[in-house]
Amino acid sequence: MQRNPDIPTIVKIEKVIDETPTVRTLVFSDEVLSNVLPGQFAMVWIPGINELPMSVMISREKGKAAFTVRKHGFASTELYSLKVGEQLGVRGPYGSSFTIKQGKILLVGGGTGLVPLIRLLTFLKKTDDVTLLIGSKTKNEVFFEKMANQILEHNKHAVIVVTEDGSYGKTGLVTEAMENLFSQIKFDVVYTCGPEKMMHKVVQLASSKNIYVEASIERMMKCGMGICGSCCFGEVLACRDGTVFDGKYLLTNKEFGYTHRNKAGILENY
Amino acid sequence: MQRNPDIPTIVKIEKVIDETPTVRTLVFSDEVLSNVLPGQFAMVWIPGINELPMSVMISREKGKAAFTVRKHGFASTELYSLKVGEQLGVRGPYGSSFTIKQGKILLVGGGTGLVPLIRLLTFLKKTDDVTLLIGSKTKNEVFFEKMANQILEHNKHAVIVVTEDGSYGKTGLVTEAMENLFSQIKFDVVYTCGPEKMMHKVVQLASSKNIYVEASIERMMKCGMGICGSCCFGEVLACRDGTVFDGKYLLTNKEFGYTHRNKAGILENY
Amino acid sequence: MKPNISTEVGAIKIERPTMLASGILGISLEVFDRLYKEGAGALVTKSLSKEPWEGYPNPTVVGVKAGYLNAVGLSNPGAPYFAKMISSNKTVPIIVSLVGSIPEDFDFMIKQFENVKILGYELNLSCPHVEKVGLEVGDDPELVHKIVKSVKTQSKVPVIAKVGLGSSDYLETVRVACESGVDAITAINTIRAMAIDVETTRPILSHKIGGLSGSAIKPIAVRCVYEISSQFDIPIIGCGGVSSWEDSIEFILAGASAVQVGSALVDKWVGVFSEINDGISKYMEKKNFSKIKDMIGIAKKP
Amino acid sequence: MKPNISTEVGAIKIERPTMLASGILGISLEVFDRLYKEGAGALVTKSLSKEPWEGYPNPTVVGVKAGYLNAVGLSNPGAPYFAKMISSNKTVPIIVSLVGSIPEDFDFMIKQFENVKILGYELNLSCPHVEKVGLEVGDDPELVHKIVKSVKTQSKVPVIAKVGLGSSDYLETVRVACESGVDAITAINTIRAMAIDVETTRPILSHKIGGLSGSAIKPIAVRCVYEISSQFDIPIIGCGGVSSWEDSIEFILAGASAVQVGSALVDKWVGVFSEINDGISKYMEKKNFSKIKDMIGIAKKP
Ligand SMILES: Cc1cc2nc3c(=O)[nH]c(=O)nc-3n(C[C@H](O)[C@H](O)[C@H](O)COP(=O)(O)OP(=O)(O)OC[C@H]3O[C@@H](n4cnc5c(N)ncnc54)[C@H](O)[C@@H]3O)c2cc1C
Ligand SMILES: Cc1cc2nc3c(=O)[nH]c(=O)nc-3n(C[C@H](O)[C@H](O)[C@H](O)COP(=O)(O)OP(=O)(O)OC[C@H]3O[C@@H](n4cnc5c(N)ncnc54)[C@H](O)[C@@H]3O)c2cc1C
Ligand SMILES: Cc1cc2nc3c(=O)[nH]c(=O)nc-3n(C[C@H](O)[C@H](O)[C@H](O)COP(=O)(O)O)c2cc1C
Ligand SMILES: Cc1cc2nc3c(=O)[nH]c(=O)nc-3n(C[C@H](O)[C@H](O)[C@H](O)COP(=O)(O)O)c2cc1C
Ligand code: FES
Ligand code: FES
Repeated sequence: MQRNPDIPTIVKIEKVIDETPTVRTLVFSDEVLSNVLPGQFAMVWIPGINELPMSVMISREKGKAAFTVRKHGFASTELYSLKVGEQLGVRGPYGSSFTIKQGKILLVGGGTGLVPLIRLLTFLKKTDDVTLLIGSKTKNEVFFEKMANQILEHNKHAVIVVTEDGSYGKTGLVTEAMENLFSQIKFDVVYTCGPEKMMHKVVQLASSKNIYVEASIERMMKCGMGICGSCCFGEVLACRDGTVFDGKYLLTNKEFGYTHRNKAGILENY
Repeated sequence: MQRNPDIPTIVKIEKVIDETPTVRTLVFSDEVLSNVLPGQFAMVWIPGINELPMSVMISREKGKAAFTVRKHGFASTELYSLKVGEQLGVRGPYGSSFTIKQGKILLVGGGTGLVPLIRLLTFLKKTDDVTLLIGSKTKNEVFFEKMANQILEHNKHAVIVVTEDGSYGKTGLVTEAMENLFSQIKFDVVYTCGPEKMMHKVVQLASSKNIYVEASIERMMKCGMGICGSCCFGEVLACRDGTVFDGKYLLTNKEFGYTHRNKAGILENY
Repeated sequence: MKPNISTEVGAIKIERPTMLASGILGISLEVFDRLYKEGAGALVTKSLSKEPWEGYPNPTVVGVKAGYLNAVGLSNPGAPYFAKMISSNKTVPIIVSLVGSIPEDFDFMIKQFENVKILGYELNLSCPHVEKVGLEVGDDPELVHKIVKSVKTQSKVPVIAKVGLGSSDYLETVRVACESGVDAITAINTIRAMAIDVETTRPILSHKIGGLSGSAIKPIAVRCVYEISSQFDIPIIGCGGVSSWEDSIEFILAGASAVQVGSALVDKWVGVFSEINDGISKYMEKKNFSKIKDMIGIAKKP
Repeated sequence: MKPNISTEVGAIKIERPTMLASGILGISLEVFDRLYKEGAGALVTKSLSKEPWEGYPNPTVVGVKAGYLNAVGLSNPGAPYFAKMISSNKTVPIIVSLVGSIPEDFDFMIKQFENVKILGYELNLSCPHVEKVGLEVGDDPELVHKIVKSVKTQSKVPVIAKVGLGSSDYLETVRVACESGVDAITAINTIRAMAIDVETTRPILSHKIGGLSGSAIKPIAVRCVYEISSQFDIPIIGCGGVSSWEDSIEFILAGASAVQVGSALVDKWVGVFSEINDGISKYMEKKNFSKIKDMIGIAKKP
């Protein structure tokens, strides 16, 4: 019997990896989620607590998948605090995925926005020339740098970390580093995921140079399957029409970079 | 989308064939029913009237099926009286089918019990030696003789009609003719469908000679799918475990040949 | 140690928690015996009336997208005939379902079974498609009170009330039945529903409106079991859309002591009982539950 | 000649008989505009309350075998905010769904929309999972009377009452609503239901009990439309499990003047409206119906 993607499947946490003092990766076995496309997400039920949308993180082991979660408010902190052997419900995968292009590729990620980008790396061709920009406030919030280098070891590639306080890698905003790169390299495509203000800037920069760009959008999500309306983003629904949109569309969406809806559906500024 | 066999599919009667003054064949297009196994039946909805179990008759045209109905009580008379262009609902196919065997084959049919046997003929091998006994009260109630001969034209075969009043073919009961044949030919298998008293005798005769025999049983049917219980026949359900049973089983069923249940579920004698 | 899947519905003790639902194949002792051997823990008969009923003309049972519709019209051979038919029973755990309009109907029927070996009675207060019986009784608290009181006085075996969603609050029916002394509740019966064929523009069932069963109603039935078990201290038999061991466990976690299986026979036929029983057993083993009782209602924990 | 698929629900005239059901994507004017262009004949908003509501914590929507369960908890931005948000509307046929506990709640909300272009109001008397509103109102005939009377006095546009299966006779709610002057009935809302996860032994929805929608409830919804149209002379909007043109025709034959589509968006997304409209049009052509009206309720012929 094929599994109904809208009914939670219970998985057991098999491994917990500390990425930074506030970010952990929870690994579990699940054939379906291990094979999702880059950009797709799951609705993750922490039984008795809440359910959150989470990008599906890769695991290097076959048949396994993971979530990489930053402890933040109540639900994400509960998720972050789960131990090996504890259960999660997962439904999905939901959402669209990044379009796989070839050539000189730039990925710009911040925080847990790196999750879909890391998965995307595993879909790239060995002939691609790949640059990954990792943005972070400070050194001890940096993660996935080593993993990205490993995935790209057979590619021409660069993994560049940018910290706002200069405690590691380059100094400044990731978007500043991106502008610098643009003056040196002509990229064929840009992918981004992270804070919306950052993505907005990335999309503007790429578009201004006529480079094809895609971003994965976050909105309040309840159903994940396109009926509740909570993830509404202009005339599109982030969970269903997205989460990945191309820059051309995004620049026509007047919410992009500015506003999102809260749990009651009221627009709030970023 | 695959069709749900338990929801009526509406078909339109395309041809009406008078077989005898009281028996007609109604032909319609239906891919599913055109391909059923011999012995399988459909629940036939005469909209606004009733729904009756009917063996699925063959049509010589591809993608078509038929019902051959004898006008009897209210519902069957309404079915019999339908005209070209009128609609029927069909659900199914339901039930088991005759087991296709090879060799010297005897089929013994009476009345509309011939319907599954005619379909069975189309499943036999060209190398089979086939004898079909058609029992009838009188000459003008005989039907399917010509069709049977046509289907069997490339086989070694005999189609023998037996009328009780001797107005056509041999005279007497079909079971008497069968006894005669038994003294001349050693059959490998016997198939029968018709009045239960007749089938009972056929099964007894064949079993006494250790010949494998199968019969298709009729009982009051409401659901056709094995839940309502109205077709209960000893510990089996005619619609689901049958309608085809082998002689060995049938002779252990104490209802066989003697009793059946009415619409309220009360046992009545044949 | 193998988990023990026997269960108790009040005073009714059965070896396995899966029963045959009323109206499903429940017409002969031979079929009951077969289903018992196939793994059913108990067999509920078709709902019996004082006199034989032919039921409605066909179509009486048809499929819908997510289940089945039926308006069989409670066809049954009548209690006297049926009692005689099963009078030779020694081993099969039979629960006799009864349907009627007034206490006297039930009294008469119970007399017929006085010397017949049965586990208990199930009062059908919930058939949604026959007038003056079933839901029309269940929707009338006073009548429910009178019938249950009277049946409890007459009957030497436990009495179960089968409820469904009618035009009044079914929890009120449960309350009255409990206060009147009923030993257990079966929840739920089919839900009033219909299907119209668009080609012929006609309702498909001859009775037009029938009852919906199967997967479609399972979440509603689970809710009812959960609500009853949250509000009353009475054993419950879950019914409605059970087709797997997961479904059965779901009902048990919601508060049921046993389940009944009906429509699932269409897909899984008589093997459904042992399939469910095996699944329950494996689940209990894995989860370290040693008996059914340990699971009943635990989804209610906060 | 192409058949005409425009329809009238009392005084509400729409170009196409397929509406978006309340609570489904109904949160922004841009989405409404898109769905209107995709073929929806009208858009019903999320049920709005006086003040913004966050709704329940997740999980609020999950699948079940034959449909969906939700206990979103009527999350909505509140009537004042929403009225402002759609105040620029000129072309989109919007029906505003309102939810509240007392007539004054509704009066307040209606004031907010006084200068906004809308087709009508739909009173949610049937949400099955929030206390003091929805079904708890619908199950109280006196309150229904007061609310409908008051809303009808205030409103300049037609008023629809949306009913569902609660703990009283929904036909009584319909009767009271009709007598109180309502212009149309939407039937039905989701049905109280739940799902329990057997691995964690917990109810899945954070609110535990939610409402069942989708294919599972269609035969029940068709029955309700059939019953209402058999007993009352009031325009009806059919809702519950509509996912194809056949489903829509089924509701129309049962007595509906239009249908609402909700859960089917999961499988068919925004293309569902034009798919249904085209199917209805082809059906009418084949069957020689020139307008929707000619089909309404004809399954009731004897
Ligand atoms: C498609 C998608 C993928 C995501 N992937 C990841 C990931 O891989 N790793 C990760 O750590 N986080 C991810 N998030 C964010 C995550 O879902 C939560 O928003 C975040 O963890 C904050 O949760 P909280 O419990 O701390 O929120 P709270 O403290 O309760 O609220 C803080 C804010 O979090 C956001 N939030 C809360 N609940 C939701 C919800 N149901 N849907 C969307 N936003 C919500 C809201 O903006 C809210 O105002 C993703 C979000 C989306 C939409
Ligand atoms: C599997 C099966 C295949 C059949 N195939 C054919 C066929 O190919 N051609 C044909 O003419 N007839 C066939 N019949 C018989 C047919 O279904 C009717 O029983 C018969 O036509 C009499 O119907 P009626 O309306 O005249 O019955 P009525 O006059 O109403 O009743 C007469 C008797 O017919 C029988 N009957 C009525 N309704 C049913 C029912 N729903 N199920 C079973 N028996 C019923 C009962 O014995 C009843 O007492 C088949 C029956 C079964 C069970
Ligand atoms: C064909 C059929 C006949 C039924 N007859 C009865 C009956 O006589 N008495 C009764 O209490 N319930 C009757 N029911 C209801 C079932 O016992 C059961 O409550 C319902 O079908 C839900 O369970 P299910 O989803 O497992 O089928 C009948 C159901 C069906 C499908
Ligand atoms: C996620 C979700 C939210 C809903 N919110 C509302 C609501 O706010 N108001 C309302 O009247 N109905 C609400 N409903 C009920 C629908 O409008 C509709 O009546 C029900 O879903 C049945 O239709 P369907 O089977 O087409 O989904 C909601 C349904 C769902 C699935
Ligand atoms: S999360 Fe419900 S529509 Fe996107
Ligand atoms: S006809 Fe219903 S069980 Fe056979």
